[in-house]
Amino acid sequence: MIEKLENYPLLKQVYQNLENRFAGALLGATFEKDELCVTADRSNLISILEFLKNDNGFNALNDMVGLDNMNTKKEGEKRFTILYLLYRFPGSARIRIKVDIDENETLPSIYSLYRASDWAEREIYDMFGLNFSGHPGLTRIYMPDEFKDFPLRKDFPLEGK
Amino acid sequence: MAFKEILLNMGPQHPSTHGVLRLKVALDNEVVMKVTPVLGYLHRGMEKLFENRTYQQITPLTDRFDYLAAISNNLGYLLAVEKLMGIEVPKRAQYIRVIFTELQRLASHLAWVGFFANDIGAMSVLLYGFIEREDILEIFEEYSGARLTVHAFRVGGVPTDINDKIIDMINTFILKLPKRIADIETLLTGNRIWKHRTIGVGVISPEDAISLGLTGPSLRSTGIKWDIRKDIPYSSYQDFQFEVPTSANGDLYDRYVLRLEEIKQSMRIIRQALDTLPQGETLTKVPRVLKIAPGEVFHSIEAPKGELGFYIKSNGTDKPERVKMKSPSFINMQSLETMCLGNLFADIVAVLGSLDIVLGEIDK
Amino acid sequence: MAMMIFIFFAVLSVITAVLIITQKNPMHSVLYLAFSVLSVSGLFFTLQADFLGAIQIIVYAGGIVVLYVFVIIIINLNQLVPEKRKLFPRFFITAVPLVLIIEIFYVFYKKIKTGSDISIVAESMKIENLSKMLLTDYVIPFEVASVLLLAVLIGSLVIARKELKNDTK
Amino acid sequence: MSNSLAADLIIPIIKIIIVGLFPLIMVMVMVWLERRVVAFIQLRLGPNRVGFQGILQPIVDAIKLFFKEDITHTGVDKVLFNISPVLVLFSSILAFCFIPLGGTMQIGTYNLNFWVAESPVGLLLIIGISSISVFGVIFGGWSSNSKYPLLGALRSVVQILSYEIPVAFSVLSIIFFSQSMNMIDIVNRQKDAGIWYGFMLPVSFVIFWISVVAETNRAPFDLPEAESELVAGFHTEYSGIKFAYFYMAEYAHMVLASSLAVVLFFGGWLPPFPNVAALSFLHVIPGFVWYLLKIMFFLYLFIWIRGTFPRYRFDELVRLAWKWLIPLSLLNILVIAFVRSFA
Repeated sequence: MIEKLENYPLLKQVYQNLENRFAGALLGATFEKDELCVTADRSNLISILEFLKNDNGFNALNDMVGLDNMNTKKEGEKRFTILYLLYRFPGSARIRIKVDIDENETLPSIYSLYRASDWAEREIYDMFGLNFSGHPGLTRIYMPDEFKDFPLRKDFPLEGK
Repeated sequence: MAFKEILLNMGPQHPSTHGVLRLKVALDNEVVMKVTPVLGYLHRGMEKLFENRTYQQITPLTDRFDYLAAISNNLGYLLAVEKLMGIEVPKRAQYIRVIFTELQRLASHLAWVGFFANDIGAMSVLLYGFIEREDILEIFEEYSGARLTVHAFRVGGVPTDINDKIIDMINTFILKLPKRIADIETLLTGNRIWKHRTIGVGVISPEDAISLGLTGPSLRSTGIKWDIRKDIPYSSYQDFQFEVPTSANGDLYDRYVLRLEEIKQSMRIIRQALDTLPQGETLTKVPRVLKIAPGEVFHSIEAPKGELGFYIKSNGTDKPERVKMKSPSFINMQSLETMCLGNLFADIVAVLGSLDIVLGEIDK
Repeated sequence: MAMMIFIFFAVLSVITAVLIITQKNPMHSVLYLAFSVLSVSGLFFTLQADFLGAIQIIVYAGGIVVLYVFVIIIINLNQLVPEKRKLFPRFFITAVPLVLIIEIFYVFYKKIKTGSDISIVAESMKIENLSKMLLTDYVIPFEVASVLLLAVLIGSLVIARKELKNDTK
Repeated sequence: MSNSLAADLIIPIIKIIIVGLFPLIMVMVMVWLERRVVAFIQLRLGPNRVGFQGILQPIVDAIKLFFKEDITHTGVDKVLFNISPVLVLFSSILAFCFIPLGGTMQIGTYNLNFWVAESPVGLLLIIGISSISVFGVIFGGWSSNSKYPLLGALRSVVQILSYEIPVAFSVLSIIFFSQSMNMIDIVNRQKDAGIWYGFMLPVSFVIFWISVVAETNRAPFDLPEAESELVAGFHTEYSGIKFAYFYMAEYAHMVLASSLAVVLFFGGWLPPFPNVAALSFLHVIPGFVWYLLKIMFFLYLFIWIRGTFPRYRFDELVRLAWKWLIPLSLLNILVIAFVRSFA
């Protein structure tokens, strides 16, 4: 898959930089439908993002997406996935960082790198119940504060009890 | 004997929070010390709903996000689905899509100018904007039968071709609009009170804007030339000639001038698209039941309010595993506090108006 | 008829004046203060001193009492708190009304001795005479009063400024 | 005997009743006119269902407000909450006693004056009495025990106090020329001068008009009740008939402001060019009609301004008063005094 990168010099350069810097630490990379997706580990997430932001110019966070893989995951895989969609001005290149996480684990907050992650992290906390350490005010954003469940988890009931 | 800090609840029932938004405002006399938006009063769980609807059923639901620019939502979602499936949309359909999304951009911007001016107290402009928007809605009605939640496009193209009557309506509208824009400019652009209220208010620096993920006209007003129609063209936008207006100050006045300029550029695009409309099919063959092989995709378009993105993950069935919407209002709303701090109470309303938020999109 | 109206306003002003100091809520006190000021201006009108009456309304009712209200709102004074005062202010508070009462009796005494009627009052209250008096015979007190007002203005500015510094910066 | 009784007691009482009703009738006209005119400015139709061209709309509105539930929520200071609408409305109606609605009309031997009271300081009294409405505004805002009304009340006090100064200064230049504070004298002096003061002292008039619009809390100075930020300002918590009082008071204030502008600057009940013989046929039309025509023009101006301008911000508003209008009016007075004493 990665071979297709040949036609995208900018992304190729970024990918090679990442390879060089975090030789063995990257858990994998795919290139599908013109989109580069790099899988990272929870422990080196911040350093990868820092590297991308400071040395490769990915200065904006486009969005964060939470995924619940309860129905599709294989044995031994973690239940949730968080995607960080990054973006760069100028050059209009995008990259996606993928981190797997289990229910009881916490991710480091990236608020210090991208202020846009403030509400995005709150939304994921609200919808999936995943914690981000170091977030300035991790409270529910959509659901009322006294709400107990997490609506976007796959085991959230669609009809009343 | 100092004035104590006042904690003020703006909303959820307040005339100018543009819907059911609540702002917790801390004021020192009239100076804003803190603004905390409280969301969720319009939360309908759309993303959960999408996971239990087929791909085609989702399209009309996207109308309900940004109800002032329903067609842009359709387009954003459909382009993501088409990219995920790997379908090519016929050229004529792409052009029709461009015409309607640009009309929708006009409608959204006209409504915005009206709301924004009304927030600052010029209430006539609201109706001037709306009377033109009415014509656009009539065109939509002629095309699809609906005015607000249009559901104009389908997976693989557009459901019906446009006929001569619609082209006539669009042409007359395009001829009429510049006069109304001139009216609005006479009322506002040179007005001293308007300038006092908007110049140097709600300023945001380019660095802050990028860090906060600001998109759309608000980002361009800080001097960053970023328009997805130009930078990552979709739906044949590369065929048309248009400018991406930018300005340097990042204040309310710039955002207002920018949007008026964008209206003019949109009219240019519509005119070009009508002149060079290619012949041919408007809908590719798509299976009745869409089953998309596992995969994931992110696609974003330049909606009137900013960058509108859809992340779709498919799992091989006819229903998506996950649809995540990157809504421009939600992202832009985060920068409210940065823009308001240290300004006066009345400026909160103006800044909020300038961000062009729609609560349907923020609360999803 | 004129006497009746005079008595009406006189009684009203006394009643409202009493109500000012008996009210617990400072905002109500201010309301009665405004009524009191207005009824005093009514007294002026019955004495045919129109100018003084109008000035009374503009300066006191329209200006000073409103500023009182402003201050009460700003410092958020809801209830009067009984206060332990030192000897000198106490003495001062009792002495001033006493002096005023003595003055009133003295004026009464003089009036009974010399006799007077409303027309004299009205004559001296004409705008021409009033302005002449202010700018000739009473020019020094007039100017001293304006200096006093200026001092008050500057003083209040200084106090307000200090508060602002402590508060925000 | 009975004749003098009629002259001394009955006619004044009738006059008081008429003068008390006059602003209220004008309020009704204004409510209808404002909604229609603003609607036409905004390419709408406005109310046109009740009666001919919606002319009965204000009456229907009044009936609705009268029968609406009068909500007094908890935590309200009842005394002040109830007294403030009355203060606001009556202060503006009271001031009409000193406004000459027309000239003197001779009926037989009796001279019918179109004013209730004449005072050598009528002008000062009008300014003073109309400033009492500040109490209503601020008491209403404070007693509501709610934050929006409180902010609105604070704003309005600052606004009214600031703009009273330029009003007073611009009126002072009138007094320079008329050498009287009697409203009737001021009109008669304009007749003697042969020119309305508004054309003689245009700077004073402009300052006066801007300040008066600000004092009546109308757009573009409608900050105390700016609906986009303070909901409805000091009367947010009022409903029913008490709200109607505030509503009527605002319009009565506009009528008062227009009347002042007409009497002070545009010759009150006088027809245009009162001394030109060729135009003497204009005197056939009664003075009251001239007065009415003129105030209608100014009332229309209020509506026109509202339909056109955005709203000022609070700091801009105070800055306009203290940094522009007050210095300008001082300078204006200085120039006028100079011209007056040497020319």
